Amino acid sequence: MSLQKFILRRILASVPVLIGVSIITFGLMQLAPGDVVDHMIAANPNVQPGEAARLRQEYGLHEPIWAQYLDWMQGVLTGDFGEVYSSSRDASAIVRARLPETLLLAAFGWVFAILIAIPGGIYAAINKDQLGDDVSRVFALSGISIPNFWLGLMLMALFAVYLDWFPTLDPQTGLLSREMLWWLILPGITIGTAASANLMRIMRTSMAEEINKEYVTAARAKGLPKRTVYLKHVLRNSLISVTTVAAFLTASLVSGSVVVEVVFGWPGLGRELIQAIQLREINLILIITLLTGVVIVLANLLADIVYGLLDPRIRDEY
Amino acid sequence: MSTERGRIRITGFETDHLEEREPDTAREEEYVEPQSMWRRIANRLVRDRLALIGITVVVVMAVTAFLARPITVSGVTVQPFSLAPYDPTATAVGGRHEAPSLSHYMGTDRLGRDLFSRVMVGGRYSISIGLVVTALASTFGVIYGSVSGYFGGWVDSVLMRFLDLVFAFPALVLALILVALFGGGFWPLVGAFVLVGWASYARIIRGEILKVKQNEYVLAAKALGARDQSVLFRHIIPNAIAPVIVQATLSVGTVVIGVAALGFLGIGFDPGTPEWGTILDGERDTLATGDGGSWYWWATVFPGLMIFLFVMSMNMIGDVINDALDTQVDDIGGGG
Amino acid sequence: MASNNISNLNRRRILQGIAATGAVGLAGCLNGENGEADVDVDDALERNEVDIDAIQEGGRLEFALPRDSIDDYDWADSSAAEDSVVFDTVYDGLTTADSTGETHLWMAEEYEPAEANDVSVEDYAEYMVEMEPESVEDGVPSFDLDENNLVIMQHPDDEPEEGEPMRVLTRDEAADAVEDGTFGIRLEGRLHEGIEFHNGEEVTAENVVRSYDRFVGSVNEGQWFDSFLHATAPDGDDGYTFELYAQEADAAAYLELPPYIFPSEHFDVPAGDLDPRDDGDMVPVGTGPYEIAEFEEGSRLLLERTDNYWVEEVGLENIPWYDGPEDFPERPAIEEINIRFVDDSAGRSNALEDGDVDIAYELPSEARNNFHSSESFAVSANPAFGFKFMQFPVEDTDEGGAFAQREVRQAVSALIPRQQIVDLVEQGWGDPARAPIPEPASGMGTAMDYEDLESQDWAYNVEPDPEEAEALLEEAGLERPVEVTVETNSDDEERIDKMELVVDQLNESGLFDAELETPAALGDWTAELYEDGARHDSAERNAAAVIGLAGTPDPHGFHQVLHHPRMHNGCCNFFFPEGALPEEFIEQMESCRFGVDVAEDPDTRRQAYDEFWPEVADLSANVIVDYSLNTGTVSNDVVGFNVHPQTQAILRYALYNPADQQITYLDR
Amino acid sequence: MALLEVENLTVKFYTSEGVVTAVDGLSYTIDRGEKFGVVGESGAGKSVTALSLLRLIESPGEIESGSIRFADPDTVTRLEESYPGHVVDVEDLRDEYNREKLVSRFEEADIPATELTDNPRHDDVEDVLAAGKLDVRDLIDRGHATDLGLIDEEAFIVYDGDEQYIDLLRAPEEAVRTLRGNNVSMIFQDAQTALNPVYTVGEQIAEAIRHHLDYDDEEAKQRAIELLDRVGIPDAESRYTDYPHEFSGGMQQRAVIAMALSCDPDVIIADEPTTALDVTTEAKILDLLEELTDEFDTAVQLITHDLGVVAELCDRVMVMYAGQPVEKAPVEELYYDPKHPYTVGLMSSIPRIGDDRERLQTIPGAMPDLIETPSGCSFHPRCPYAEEACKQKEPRMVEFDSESVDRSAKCLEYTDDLDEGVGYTVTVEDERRMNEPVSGDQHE
Repeated sequence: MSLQKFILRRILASVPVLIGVSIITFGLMQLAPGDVVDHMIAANPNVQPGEAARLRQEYGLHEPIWAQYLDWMQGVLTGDFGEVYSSSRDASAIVRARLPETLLLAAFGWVFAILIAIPGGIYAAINKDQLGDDVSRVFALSGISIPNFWLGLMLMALFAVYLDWFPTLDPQTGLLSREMLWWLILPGITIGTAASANLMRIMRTSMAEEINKEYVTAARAKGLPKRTVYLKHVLRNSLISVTTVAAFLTASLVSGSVVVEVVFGWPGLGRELIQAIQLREINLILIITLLTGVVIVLANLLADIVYGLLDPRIRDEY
Repeated sequence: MSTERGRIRITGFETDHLEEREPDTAREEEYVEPQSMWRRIANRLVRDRLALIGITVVVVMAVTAFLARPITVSGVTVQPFSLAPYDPTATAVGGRHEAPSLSHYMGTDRLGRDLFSRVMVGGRYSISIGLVVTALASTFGVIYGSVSGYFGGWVDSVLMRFLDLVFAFPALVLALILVALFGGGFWPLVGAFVLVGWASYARIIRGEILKVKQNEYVLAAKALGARDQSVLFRHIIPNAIAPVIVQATLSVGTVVIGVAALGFLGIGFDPGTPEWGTILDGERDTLATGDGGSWYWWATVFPGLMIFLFVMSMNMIGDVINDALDTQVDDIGGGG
Repeated sequence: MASNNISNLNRRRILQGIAATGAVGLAGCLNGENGEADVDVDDALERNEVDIDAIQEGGRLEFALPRDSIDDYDWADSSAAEDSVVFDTVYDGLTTADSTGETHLWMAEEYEPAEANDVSVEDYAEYMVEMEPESVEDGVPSFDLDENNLVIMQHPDDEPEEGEPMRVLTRDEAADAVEDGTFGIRLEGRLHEGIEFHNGEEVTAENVVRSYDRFVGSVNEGQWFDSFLHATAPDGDDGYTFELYAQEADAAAYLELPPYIFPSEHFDVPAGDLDPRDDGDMVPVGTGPYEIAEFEEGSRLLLERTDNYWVEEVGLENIPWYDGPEDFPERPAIEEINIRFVDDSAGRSNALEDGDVDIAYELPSEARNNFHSSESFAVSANPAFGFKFMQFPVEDTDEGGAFAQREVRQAVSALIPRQQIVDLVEQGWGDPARAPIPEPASGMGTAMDYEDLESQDWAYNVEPDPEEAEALLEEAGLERPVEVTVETNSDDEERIDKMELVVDQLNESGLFDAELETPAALGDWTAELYEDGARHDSAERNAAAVIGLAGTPDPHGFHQVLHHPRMHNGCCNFFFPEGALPEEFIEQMESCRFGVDVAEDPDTRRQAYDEFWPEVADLSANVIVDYSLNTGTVSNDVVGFNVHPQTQAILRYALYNPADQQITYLDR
Repeated sequence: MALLEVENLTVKFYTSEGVVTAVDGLSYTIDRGEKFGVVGESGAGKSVTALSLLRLIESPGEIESGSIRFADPDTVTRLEESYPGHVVDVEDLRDEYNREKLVSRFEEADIPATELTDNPRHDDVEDVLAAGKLDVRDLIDRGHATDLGLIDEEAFIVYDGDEQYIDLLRAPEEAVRTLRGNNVSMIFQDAQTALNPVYTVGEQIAEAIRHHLDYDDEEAKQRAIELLDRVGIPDAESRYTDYPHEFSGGMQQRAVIAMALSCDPDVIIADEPTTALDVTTEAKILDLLEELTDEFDTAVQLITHDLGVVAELCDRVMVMYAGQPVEKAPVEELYYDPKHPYTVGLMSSIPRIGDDRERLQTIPGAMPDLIETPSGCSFHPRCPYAEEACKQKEPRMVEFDSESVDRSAKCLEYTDDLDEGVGYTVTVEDERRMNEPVSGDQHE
C-alpha cells in the first residue's frame, strides 16, 4: 500500500476518535453544574437574573443537548466553531489568533528537547555505566521530576526578574524576530525540559540495546570505524523506538503548554482554555480540546510515517 | 550403544552410569512465582545506592507529612503526633514574609504563616493522592487491559477503541477540565486523575498479556479446563504484572506533579490550603519585587523543591525497579 | 476557652506586628538603616498638579491592562470593566465625572431633568398591545419582534403563556405614550454643535436617539431598558436637542439614561458584532480623544490621538462650567497609547519596573509599597466605588437561622475589625467602611459632608466592639458561642485574608464560634448560591456570604443590587427574594430614587437618603466591610497622573479632563 | 610460517559474577588456503576466539596474553607504508643482543626463566637460551621483548629474514581496522541478526567495499552485485536494493558470505555459518563456501559444534572444551582415531543418515561454567573414563608427531596417568579395526 493511502486511512481512522473526544467533552460540559449564563449573571450586576431565560434563548442553550451538539458539529465542519457568549466573539477567531502562539511555543519546546535529548542519549549509551552516563541519567531523572510550573517560576525569577537577561513582556515584534526568540527561550526551555528528559532516557535505553546487537559487531568486523557504526547503523535503529515515544510526549507537551502559558503570560490557547473553563464557554472549551485531540492524533500519524521511513519492515505495511 | 556416521562406528562410549542431569532449561519460559519478582525488586532496591536515597526521602517525607499534625476522623484522634512547629493554617505566627531563620526554618508567607509547617503538611495532599490514584488506576487499568488482552477478538477491539479515545486527550488537560467543572477537593482530584491515569496501565498489561498468553503453562492450564478467571488471575497477570509495577512507581510522581499543577493553576484546592502547588500559586506575587524590593525567594523555592524532591525520589526508585525487572517502561509525561 | 483566647491574644499582638515588620522590611530594602519609613498612603492621595507650560506634546504611553485581551470591542455589548478602561478613551459621554465622582456636562451643552410624573405600569396599559409570546422560559416570555424593538413592559395582570396573547408595551408604543405625556421623567438636553466622530460625521440628536437601538439584544439589554422609555429629537434628527424619557419618575435617570453615542454607520450593527477581530471593518468609532489604530488578538492594541477632537472644535471656553485657565490644552498631550495585556499582577509589576510599561494598576501590595517608596516611581490613590460586603441569610429556619435576628447580624458587624483589615491586608491602601456608601458616591447620596455621615452614631464601627456585640447577643437571647460560617469565593486571596481576620475576631470575642469557608471560585460559588434551596441551606448553616462589587457613581446602585428582590439570584442578592426583607425597607429604598419629588429635586433625594442610611445600618442584611482605594502606579516618565475613583475611567481621566485640569504627559 | 598464527591466547571476561576465562592458552596456526575447523559445544570459547582474531572483544572482555600473527606480505608492506616507525627486524636484534646481553637484560627486568617457556623444568635463562629453546623472536612474540625494552610497544610489524608478519595484538586500532573485513573477514552465525534491518543488503556489502578498496559508489555497487550474483542470488541486480527481511534465511546467509568475500580476504572466520539453516540449505551453503574459498584460495577458520560440517569442509580440526584445545588433528585422523574422550563424545552425538532413534546420544551434563573450571581435567565431570587422577592432575597437550604432523591431544591417558585407560573403539562398517582399544600400559 502506498504512503498516501496509509496516511489517508489513518486520518479516516482517527475521525471517530475525534468525534468521540468531542462527544465526551460535550457530555462533561452538560453534566457540569452551571452554564455560561449563570456565570455571566453571577459575575456581573448589569446582567439581571430575569435576563437568564432571554440569554439562554438567544444562545440556543435551551435546545436539547443532542441538537446543540449537532449544531456545533455542523459548525465545526464548516470552520465555524460557534460563539463565545460572554464576549459574543467567534471561537474560530480566537483560535486563529491564539493557536500560532501555542504552536510556536510547542515547536520551540520540541526543538530544544530534541537538541538536548538525542546527542545526550547517544553520549550516554556509548559511555554506558560511565560518569557521562550517570550525569545524563541524573539530568534525565531531574528533568522528568521537576514540575514545569516551578521550573518556569524559578527561571523567570532568576533570569528575567533578578538578572534581567530576558524580557517579561511580549516584545511585540512579530512572530519571527530576534526579540521574539529571546522572549521564547525561557518558556521554551520550561516546556521542553520534561520532553527532552524523557526522550533522552529512551534514546539511551534503545541505543544501548542496539549496540549489543550482532549487526553492530558485524559492521565493525567489516572494518568500519566505531563512529560510522554508531552514527550510521546504530542511531537509525535506535531512533525507531524513540519516534513512537516522541508521539506520546506530544500529549504531555500540550498539557505542559497550558501551565507554561500561565506562568509566562504567554498569549496562547492554553490560557484561553483555562479562562474558557472558568467562564463555562462551552464552544471554546470544545474546540480547544478537540484541537489538542487533533494535535495528538497527527503526532501519532507523523510518528508512524517517520517510523516507516526509518524501518523498512514497517514500510511494507503501508 | 553406538552411533554411525558414514562408515565409522564408535563403541564403548558408555555414559549411562554418569548421573543424568536434566537438560538446561534456561531458555524456556517457565512459570514465575510473583514472590520471586518481589524478591528481585527488594534485592535490587537495597543494593542500589540511588534507590536507597530515594526510598529514604520518600519514607521520611511521607512519615513527617503524616505526623505533621494530628489527624482526627469524626472526632476521634487517630494520629496524635504533631511534628510541625506551627499550625500550617495559623496566620501571623511570624511576620509577613520573614526570611528563613531558626524559628521559621523556611521563613513565613504573606500572611505570616510558617512555611516549614505548611510544606510539611503539604505532603499529605500530594503524596496521599498520588498513592491512592496509582492504586485505583492501576487496579482498574490492569483488569480492563487483561480482559481486553485475554479474550481478544471483538471484546479487545472495542475496548481498545475506547482506549484510543482516552489517549486522544492530554491527561492533564482532561483532569483540569474535570476538576474545574466538577469541583476540587481530595476525592474529586483522585477521581479525575484515576480517570485519566488508568489507560496507560491497560495498554501495558494488554501488550504483556498478548505475549504471556501463548506460554505453555497457560495453554496447559487452559487445556486442563481451568476457568478463565483463574487462568487470568493465577497464571497470566502475575507473569505480566512486572511492567505495570514499574509504570505504577513512575506514575506516582507524575500524579503528584499533576495535582500540584492544578493547585498552581488555582484549580482543585482552596487558596488557603497548604498544598504544595497551591502554596506556590499563592506566593507567585513574590516574583514581583517592585522597585528596590527584595525577592522573598523562600516562599516559592521551598514548596517547589519539595515536589521536586519527592517526585525525583519516586522516579529513582522506579528507575531501579525498571532495571531490576528490565521491562522497558518509559513513563511518558512527568513534568506536569 | 482560655487557651484559645490566649493564643488569639498572641496572634493579635503579632498581627499588629505584621504591619510594622512589613514596613520595616520595606524600609530595610529601600533606605537602609532607618527602619521608621512606614507606608504613608496620604501623599499618594494628594493630587499631582501639572504646570501647563511644562506640558510636553506627543509620545507613546505604555499602559498595562490587567486582562489578557479585550473581552468585547463592542461597548454596547461589553460587560468587562477592563474593556471600558480602553473604550472610555474612544467614546466620550454626554457627561463626565471628576476625581471626586461629581458629574459635569461634557458633550451635552445643556442637560437636566425637566418634567416628572407619578406613573405606574398600569398607566401605560392603554398603550399596550396584545401579543403572543413565541416561547415562555420559566415565566419569561420571548416575542418575535422586528429589529431594534423589544418589550419594555408587560401588564402585571397577564401571566405569560405560550400562544396566550398578553398585553405588552414595546418601544413602538412607548413613543405613543410619551407623545400623550405618559412617562416617568423627561430629561432635556442639547449637544454642543460641531462635535465630530473620528470618521468626520457630526454628532446630532439622531445619534443620541438611535444609539439606543444598539443595546437591544445585548447582554446589557435588561440594564438599559429597565428604566429607559423613549428618546426623541425635538429639532429633528440633525438638530442638537434631545429628550430622554424614563418609565418612572427616576432620579437616577440623569446618570442612567445617557447612552454611549454611536455614529450612524453603526446604528444597525447587532449588539456584539462591532468587533474588528471578527470583521476588519467593524472598528469602534466614537467622539473620544483617541481612535483605535492597530489591534491584534490579545497581544496588541494601539490607540492614536484623533486629529479632530471635538473639544478643540467647540473650545474649552464654550464648556459652561469650565472656569480653569484658558491656556489649558483642548486635547490630551500623549500621541499614542499602547495597551499591554498583562493579567498577572506580578507580571505587571515587573513590566513596570523594567520600564516596559509606564502605567500599571492592581499590583501586588508589597510591590506597590516598594514603588510608592521608590524615587523613580509614583503611586496615585483615590477613594473608589468598589467595596466588600457581608450578606446574611435572613430566613428563619428551625435549625440555625441565627441571622434571622437583626441583633446577631449587627453583632457580627460590630466585631468586624475594619481598620485592621485595611491596615494588614491592604497595607493601608483602603478605607474602612463607616457609611453605607463610599465617599465618591456621596455627592448625590447625602446632604451632609461625608465626614459627618461617617461620624453618625449608627455608622459602622472601624474597631471591633465586643461589648456592643455582647449586648446585642444578649438581646437576641441566643446561647453562645453562636456557630457561624463566613463564606467567600476561593479565587480571591486578599478577600480570604481579610475574612481570616474577621473569623479570628469573631472567635476571639468568645461570642461566636466562627469558621471560614471558601467553597469555590466566584462564578461557581455564586452559581451554587443561586440554586434552589441554597438560601435555606445557608440560613441553616448560619453562613454569611462575602463578595466584592465595583459600585457605581449613583448611590442607588449600591443597595439596589444588594437588597432589591428583582436582583435576587443575580449579582448580588443571594438571600432576599420577594418578602424576605421588610416591604417598607424596599419601598424606602425605591423612594430615594423613584418619585416626582426626588426625581425633580436632587436635594430632596439627598435628604431621602440621609433617612435611608440608618435603616440600612440597622437592618444589617448587608454589612459593608471596606471601600477600596483605586491606585495607579507610574514611572517618573509619566507626569501629572491622577487616578480616578472609577476603575473604568482610570485611563481616560488621567489622559485629559478639564474638570480638575487633569492632563498627563510623558517626560522622557 | 603459517598465514595465521595464534599462540597462547588467553581471553578473560570480568563479569559481576566473577572472572570468566573464555579462552585459555590457545595456540594454533592456519596456512594460506587451509580450511581449519574449530569444534566444540556452545560455550567452548569458539566465538570468542574468532572475535579475538579481529580484536573485537569488547569490555568486560579482555585479551589477557598471547600473540596473534598475521603473515601476509602485501598487507605487511601496506601497513609498513602507513606505520613506518613501527617496524622491528629480528635479524638486527639478534646481532645486537648476544646471549650475555640478553641474560643481563633478564636480570635487570628480573623475569624468571620459568615464565618464558611454560615449562617448570627450564629454570635458568642461560641454559634456555643456550639450548636454543628460546629465540629473540619468541621473546617478541610472547611480549617479553617489550618488557625487556628490546623493542618499543608500538612495534607490531616484524621482519625476520624472508618472513614478515603483523602482531595483531600490538597493532593500533586503526591498523587492525584496515585488516577487518579486508584481510580477515567474518561470517556470522545468524545472518538475520548480522544484517542491519534498516539498510539494503546491497548497501551493507558495498559499504565495506567503498571503505577498504576505496571504490566510488557506482563501482562498489557493481562489485556488490557481482558478489551477490556470485553467491547465487538470482537476479542480483534488482535484489541489490532489497532489505534483509525481504530475503529468505538461506539468501541472507549467502548475502553474509558475499559480504565476507567482498574484499577478497585471506582468511574468513565462519562462526557456525549454517546452524540457523535447515539441513538442505546447510549443505548448499557449505558447498558454496568451499567452492568460493577454493577459487580465491582463501583460508577458512570454520567454527562449529557439528563434526559433520567439519568433515565436509575442513583439512584440520581443533576440538575445544571449556576454552582450551583438547585435541588437534587432520580431519581424517580425528575421525578414524579420536584421541580425546570429548572428541569421541562429540562424534557419538553426530546425527546419522537414516538414524531411526528419537533422541541422539549426547554427552550428559553441560559445559562447566568458566568461572570455576573443575580441578584437574576440566572434562572429567562428564567423562565416562574419568578416574581420581583426572580430578587431581591437569593434563597437558601431548604431541603425536610420530603419527602425523601437528597431532595432539590433552588427556592424562597419554601421560600414563590412568589406571583403567579409555575404553572405546572406533570401527568401520567392514569391521576392520582402526585401532586397538587403547589402555594405559599398551600405549607407545
